[in-house]
Amino acid sequence: MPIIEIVFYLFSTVATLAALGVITSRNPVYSVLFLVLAFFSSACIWLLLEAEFLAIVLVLVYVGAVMVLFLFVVMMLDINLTKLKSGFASYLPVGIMVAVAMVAQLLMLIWARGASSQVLEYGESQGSNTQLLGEWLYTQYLYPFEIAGFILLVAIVAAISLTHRRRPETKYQDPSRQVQVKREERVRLVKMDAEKED
Amino acid sequence: MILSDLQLALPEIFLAAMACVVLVADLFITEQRRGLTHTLALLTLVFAAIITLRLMLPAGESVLAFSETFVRDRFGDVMKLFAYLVLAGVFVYAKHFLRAAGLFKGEFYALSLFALLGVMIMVSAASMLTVYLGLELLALSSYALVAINRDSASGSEAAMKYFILGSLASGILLYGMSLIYGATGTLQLGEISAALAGGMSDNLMLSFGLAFMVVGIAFKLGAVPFHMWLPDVYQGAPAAVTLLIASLPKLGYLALAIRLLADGMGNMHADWQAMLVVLAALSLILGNVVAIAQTNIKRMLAYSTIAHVGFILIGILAASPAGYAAAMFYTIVYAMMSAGAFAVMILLSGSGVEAENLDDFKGLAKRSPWYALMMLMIMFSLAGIPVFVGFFAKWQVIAAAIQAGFVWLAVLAVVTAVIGAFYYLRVVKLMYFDEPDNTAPIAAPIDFRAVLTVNGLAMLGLGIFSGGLIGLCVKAFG
Amino acid sequence: MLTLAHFLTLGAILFSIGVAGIFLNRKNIIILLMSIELLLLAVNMNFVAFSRFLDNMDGQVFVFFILTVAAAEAAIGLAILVVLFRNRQTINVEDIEELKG
Amino acid sequence: MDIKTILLLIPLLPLVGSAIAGLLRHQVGRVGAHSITILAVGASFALSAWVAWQVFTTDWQVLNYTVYEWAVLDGITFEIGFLIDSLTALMMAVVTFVSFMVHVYTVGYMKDDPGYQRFFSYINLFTFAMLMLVMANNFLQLFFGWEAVGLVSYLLIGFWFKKESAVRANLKAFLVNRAGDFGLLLGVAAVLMYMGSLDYAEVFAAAPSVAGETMSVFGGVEWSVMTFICIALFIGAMGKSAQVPLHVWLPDAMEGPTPISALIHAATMVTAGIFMVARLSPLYELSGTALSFILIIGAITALFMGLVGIVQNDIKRVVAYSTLSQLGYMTVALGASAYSVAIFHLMTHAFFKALLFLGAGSVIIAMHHKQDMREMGGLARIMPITAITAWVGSLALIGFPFTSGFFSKDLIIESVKLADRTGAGFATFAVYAGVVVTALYTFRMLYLTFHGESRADKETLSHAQESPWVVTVPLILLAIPSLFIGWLTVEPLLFGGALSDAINVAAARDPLVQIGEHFHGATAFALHGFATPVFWLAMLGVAIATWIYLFQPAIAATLKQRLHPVWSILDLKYGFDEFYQRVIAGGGLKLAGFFSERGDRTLIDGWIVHGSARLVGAFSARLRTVQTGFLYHYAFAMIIGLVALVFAFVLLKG
Amino acid sequence: MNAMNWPILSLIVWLPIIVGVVLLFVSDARAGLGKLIALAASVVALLLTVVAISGFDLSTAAMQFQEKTVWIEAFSIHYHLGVDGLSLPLIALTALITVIVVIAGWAIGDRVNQYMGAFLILSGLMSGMFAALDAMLFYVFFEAMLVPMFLIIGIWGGPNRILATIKFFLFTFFGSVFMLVGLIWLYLQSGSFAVADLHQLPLSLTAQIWLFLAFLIAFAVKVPMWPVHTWLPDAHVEAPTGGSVVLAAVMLKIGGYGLVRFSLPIAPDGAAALDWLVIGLSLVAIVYIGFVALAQRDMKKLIAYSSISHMGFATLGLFLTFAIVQNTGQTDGAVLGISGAMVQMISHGFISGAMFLAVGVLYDRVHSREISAYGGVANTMPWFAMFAVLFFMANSGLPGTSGFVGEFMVILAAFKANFWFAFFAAMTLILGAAYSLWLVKRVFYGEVANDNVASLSDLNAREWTIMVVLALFTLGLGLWPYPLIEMMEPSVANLVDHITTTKINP
Repeated sequence: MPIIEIVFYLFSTVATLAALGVITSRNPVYSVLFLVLAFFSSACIWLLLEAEFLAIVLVLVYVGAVMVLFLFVVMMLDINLTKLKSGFASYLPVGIMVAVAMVAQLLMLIWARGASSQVLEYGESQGSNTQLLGEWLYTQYLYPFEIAGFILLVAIVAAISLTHRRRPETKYQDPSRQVQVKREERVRLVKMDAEKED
Repeated sequence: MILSDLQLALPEIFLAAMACVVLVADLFITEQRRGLTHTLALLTLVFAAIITLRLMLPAGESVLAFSETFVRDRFGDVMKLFAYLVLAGVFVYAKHFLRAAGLFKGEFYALSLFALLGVMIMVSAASMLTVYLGLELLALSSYALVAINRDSASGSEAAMKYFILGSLASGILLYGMSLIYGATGTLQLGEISAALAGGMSDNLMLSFGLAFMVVGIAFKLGAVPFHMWLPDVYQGAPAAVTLLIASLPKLGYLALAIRLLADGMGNMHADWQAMLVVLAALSLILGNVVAIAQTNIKRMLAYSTIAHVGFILIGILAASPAGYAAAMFYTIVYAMMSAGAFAVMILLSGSGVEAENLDDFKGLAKRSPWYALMMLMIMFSLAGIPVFVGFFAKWQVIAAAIQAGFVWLAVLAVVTAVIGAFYYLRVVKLMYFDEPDNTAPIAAPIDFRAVLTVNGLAMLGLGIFSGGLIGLCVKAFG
Repeated sequence: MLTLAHFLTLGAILFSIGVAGIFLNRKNIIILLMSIELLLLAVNMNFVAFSRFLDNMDGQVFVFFILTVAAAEAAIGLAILVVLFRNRQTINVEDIEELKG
Repeated sequence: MDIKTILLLIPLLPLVGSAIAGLLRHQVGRVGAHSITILAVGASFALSAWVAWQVFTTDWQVLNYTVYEWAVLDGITFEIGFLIDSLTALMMAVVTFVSFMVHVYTVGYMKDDPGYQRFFSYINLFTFAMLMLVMANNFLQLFFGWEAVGLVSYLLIGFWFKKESAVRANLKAFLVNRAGDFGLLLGVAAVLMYMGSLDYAEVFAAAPSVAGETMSVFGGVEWSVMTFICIALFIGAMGKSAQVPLHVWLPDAMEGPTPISALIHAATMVTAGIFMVARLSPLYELSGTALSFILIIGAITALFMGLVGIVQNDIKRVVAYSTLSQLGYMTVALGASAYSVAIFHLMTHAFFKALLFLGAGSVIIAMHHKQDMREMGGLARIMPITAITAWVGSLALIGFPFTSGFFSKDLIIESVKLADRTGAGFATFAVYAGVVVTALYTFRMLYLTFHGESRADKETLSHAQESPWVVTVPLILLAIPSLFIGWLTVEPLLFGGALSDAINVAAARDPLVQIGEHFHGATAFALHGFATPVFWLAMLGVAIATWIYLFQPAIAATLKQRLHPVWSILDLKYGFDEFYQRVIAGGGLKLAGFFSERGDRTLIDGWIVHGSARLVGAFSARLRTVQTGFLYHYAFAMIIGLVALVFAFVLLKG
Repeated sequence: MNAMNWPILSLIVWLPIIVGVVLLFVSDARAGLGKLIALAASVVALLLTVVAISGFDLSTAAMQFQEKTVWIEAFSIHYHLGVDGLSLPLIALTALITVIVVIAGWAIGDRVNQYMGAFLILSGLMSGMFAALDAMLFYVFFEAMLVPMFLIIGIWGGPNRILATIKFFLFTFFGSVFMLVGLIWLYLQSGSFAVADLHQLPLSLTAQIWLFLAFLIAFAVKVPMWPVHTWLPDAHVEAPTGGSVVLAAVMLKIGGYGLVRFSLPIAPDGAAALDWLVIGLSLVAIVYIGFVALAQRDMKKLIAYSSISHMGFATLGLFLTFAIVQNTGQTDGAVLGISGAMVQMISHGFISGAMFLAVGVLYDRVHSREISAYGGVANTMPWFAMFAVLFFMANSGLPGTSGFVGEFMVILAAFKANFWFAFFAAMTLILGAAYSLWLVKRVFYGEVANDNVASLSDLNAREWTIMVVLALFTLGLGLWPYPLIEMMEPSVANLVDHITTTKINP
């Protein structure tokens, strides 16, 4: 069994188990960590598929940013675990059946049709994946790229406007007041007579 | 070349820019002068409308841009114009409420404008990618808007449900897209349909992708059994936001359906027709039946939305220009009707407290005959009674269904419409036949009254002179 | 040897787990948010695989955008979560059922 | 003034009079009302008399013309038109004369009734309706007049609408008549279908060609069209002319202002049926079956209604039942296709029955509206004129030779004997027996009222006196024709063929022809009358009456004991009323209640209509519980939906 | 072939509607003014119909006074009005009844202007419905009139008005949606909504049967035919007097008119195949409902049921044609039946309207509709009693009143079709008389029943006018139906020719 396959099976198993861990573990912190693991191993699998840039981005963005955000929130909300009812929905068997049914359907789809005939082999690499992606992004996909920007903007605006609370003790600046500030408020002319020495 | 592209996308660009302007400008506006933000937002819409009108393409012509991720056609332009119109109305209606509820903030306007942008992007998307991005832009803004009242428990609950299920739905949609991409090797809708025309429409992977995509679309529209978020969100969100998400996004989601199913998968219409028939039938039945049991006006209207979605789906599944036109007409009209209905609800909700219960409509005819009359017309229009415009929407859809050979579906539709008429009548009954509980006078700013009046009379006017709008929609599809 | 099917299978499994996570889960909502991330991951897996086997860049581009959106989604989701917690002092899925009927 | 105008005036004058007296009652006042109406009916009497004179004396061409077209469609012309021949002329004269008498008499009788003007309006209207009926030249107008007299009789019987009994009686009368009209209408419909017209002349012309045809009503059963038409039409006649079993309304009709409405019914309205059959003789001649039917019905009525008359104590009810029995005689005559005899008896009967009614009325006035003969007796001394006229009337009624009644009744019996058709035997027996019965109840009435010891209480008796002239004069005026009209008219009318232009029976079947062979003038006929069994039978009746009620009043009581079962049957009038009241009316109402409650309210409205509404409501309440509010349920629903879609539309398909 | 060069029909339709809409916004303060405007408008509309009748060409069956302009060109829907001998009398009836209702509503206290407005709008819509020659236009008017009626019953109605009015609305709405589907299907077949085109459109038998059923549901509910009649008694009982009058006098006719204008000519073969159904239901209505009426204790309910029973004659007459052809092999009598049905509808308009007004007269004084609450009314209201007796006699089909004409013709025609049809139809002679006159007996005759009755005052001038007008029409039509029948005859004859020739495409 060539090394590639070993790698694939290894990481995919890890990814799957990690994913299961995410949804089963009681402690959200563990879940987050499992998720990180899942992402990480997927990233590795992407490397097999020669999507280096995306693999890196996945690690950087998720493991580096998103997951941290998750952890942060989990900590911030300090949910005491005892309060959490453990276990799954009462219709667990049914639920699992449905889930299994879905997997079954998907696997049928995948293995029934030509997908299994397309073998993964490596030719000589056609330039840098990163560069290629970059070129596409800024030519073909200029328009979507801009939209993505706005999506992020919306995310920012939303996140701030939802969570940002004005606590009395915290100091903050009020741009509207800054703009409308008057001279008197800025400069105070203090008059004092010169000292005289004696 | 790229310049002409920019020019084609001018409305979107302008709107995006102005959204940012509003966002920033709002920082420099004090509470007292918040009105400026409002005005600015309205002006934005007005100018966007002017630009769109100026750049309007002749009917039947469609132009691709940005390396075929963007398309401009008559359908898109008309939809955009009505999107501006609806949003403008929403702004006017909402202002009253926002002030009262202390939500009169710039974010509302900014986010609404971004939502509009999302709608516009979907409306003129030529690639699954742009469709997806537009969808997310709209969705994310909506999530945020639903939760905009940070101190409302139900608001945040609604937002959470909306968010989770919405993301699940877009996940499913994406999975479908991935399969279709895998099968056709392209994201561009035109190329997809070309590929399908190339006789690979038997491909199982396509069918799978299609099924997943249909589920995504059905969720966004709120079709049974993917509707469950809808009543909770309508009820939980602040009235102004409910007003928004009940009207504007429908236009976008119709475009979503048209672009993906008609433009992209048109050659597989046999497949998605079959799926939509089931969804439509279920929506018609459940929506109309469950609405009867509601006592909360928001929930009632939510279920009525589900029922109307059933009608829209019928229009789409006819898979004919006439059908699409019918669906388009229906959606536009529906957006107006539901905006008007929620407006009256806002009108009744005094300072802060929302008039959520049907009983708040008691004796409205005595308290203020005029608004009662407007509401009456809106209700009868929703019920689909001639000469109100809602009727013409319904019958076009029915005609499309019959033409497509779904007579039984048409019959089901009209019968459920009769069931549905009951709860609209109940509102009229409350307004006209019952005595008011509280006789507090109903006050509303002049602009609100003006728009509501126009909105109400439009139900009648568009009905009596429905030829124009119908013609517009029919032309939009060649 | 590895085929496209292997990768799709992995995607499918991840997707299903994500979905199951959403409708089987009765614990706190954060898990739901994570399940959504799993969904998107699965989708990405598909796109990457397809793009590799079709030798076509569009898939990877799409993935790039999905990642962006996912990040934004996460942000908003968590923001809503925070608001919810402030109002309800709980993020237990079972306690969030005021709106119904 | 040309003839058509005159003919138009005859019915219209009473109509106008009625309208004035009714609508302008306050303006014209009591005097105005009665003078106008009497003038109107008097004028129309004069004119009809003149017309009759013309018809019977000059060689009159039958006048048959359209007044106006009522409607024209589908190739049929519905019209209002007049057919003036001897029959019509005779009827017009009789009708207008009798109502004229009634008008005069009413002035006295209704003197102090608040509804004075209204009453005159009614009787005037009645005259109009009756005239339209007899002058009709088509079935539409016949039906119109038919129902119109029904309406007026309804109004007259219910004239004292305060009296519960009165308003019950008028409802009953109208409904029973409607039952008859039901048949009449079907008959008319059949006529139109098979003869393509409603005009008498055209129908008579077309009739022979239809005679053979049959219609299948109960699937297989084939009926002769003619028989069906004739019987259906006759059912109408049974209603109007109070033939068993549709006779029940007539005695109750006495609830109206006693003698007047009673008289109107007795002398005119009830004869409508007889008139109609005579008028349609060309049709009836084509259906022996129908004639037998008529014969039997008539015989039953003649005999059994007379029997009931014997046990009545209310003076005017006695007269009423005698009317029924006499109508039976007329019907029998019709059944024996001696139509003109029927008409003849109709005429004579009109006079002497009118006389009897008015006499009864006069008595009732004297007794202060007491009508029970057991509280009368010996009135002859107090009111001689009334008594004498009553005797005249009674003799005519029992058919004492030379009186008008004798001629008509004798000829009826003769013709029945000659009739050879099913039921003739029974009819013959009935009419003979009827003679005895008639004599019996008539003289019983005479004796109980005018002779023997007075059983009235002193107080009443002290005020009792002869009636005023407005009452007695009509009595006298009617007494004269009651005596002589028969003797005068029998020859020309029956054997002179005066009615031949209206009634033509094949000589072979016409009893009159055979009777005519040995008829040598009225006088001879009357003299021969003393030798006939009829006369002796009558005398037998008289003897019994005299014996029991004049000499041995005690016997009456003992007989009552002895024959109690018979007596009670008669007293119950054979239980017709009971039957109709209990079964028809009661049953109908029960059925109505059942339909209304169970059928409409419970089944259709309750279960189907509201039931479906409730169903939807329940369904809705059930369905909304699906919306649990739990996120994972929502998600689960979505996924199930997804899986189902994929399964149904992808895997099953591909 | 427009005899006049000005849009007289549009005027008849829109004048009341526009005035009515204006009236909706006149405040109660100006009640007097509002009433006068309403009266003026209704009278003008009536005069316009008179003008139309005077200009009507009796010789032809063709549509007259036609007006046609494009309405929705995308679906070739036209604003197309026109009248023939079948619709013009009904329009005239509508106009007349409107005037009467306006006068009758004079004393309404609460929101009188809106009341008048609603009625004017209603009448305009109904006229439009009768005049519409475009199926879509017809349907729009047909449905739109539910709205004002819904409000009239709901706002000015009796204690249980809400149930009644919602029942009324949903019932009718339910019926009509099937027609909508049918019409659209037809449009997709023929590419036109013009009634004339639909008449000519050849159709397979199955198609015709389905269409016929779809239309039948719609019109049967309106007529109403047994067993979809139960909305009517409730609606009548709860509606204000004016509402009952319009409902009985005009609205019920819409069903009959629809059958004549749509069901028969569009699906003649379907009608021929299913005439047994309609005839059966009609006979059930005549007999069964006649009995039901007999059991009513509420005057309005009784009249309502009698209306159903009488409309049974209309539906019966309309569908005799096929049976006649089957039975006699020729069409003689078909015209008689259909004309009879039409006359019956017009006459029932007068009579039922009059009877409801009579009940209204009593209700205004005593505020009870229970028969048992009355007795001996004739003592205190002699003139009123006179009219009442006249109208109830007319209701029981007395010759000389309009009530007789239609029933007579229909029975004559029915006999040609089948003896038993005529037999059961003729039962109305007895049943009709029974329930009408029994009511009269219980309400008007006998001793004065109670103080209410004792304190009754006879008709006032306003009521006199109404009663006299209706009485004149009732008698006039009864004594001389000639003009009306002459007006209808060509159209009816044409209709008979049309429906007796098959439309099944070869």
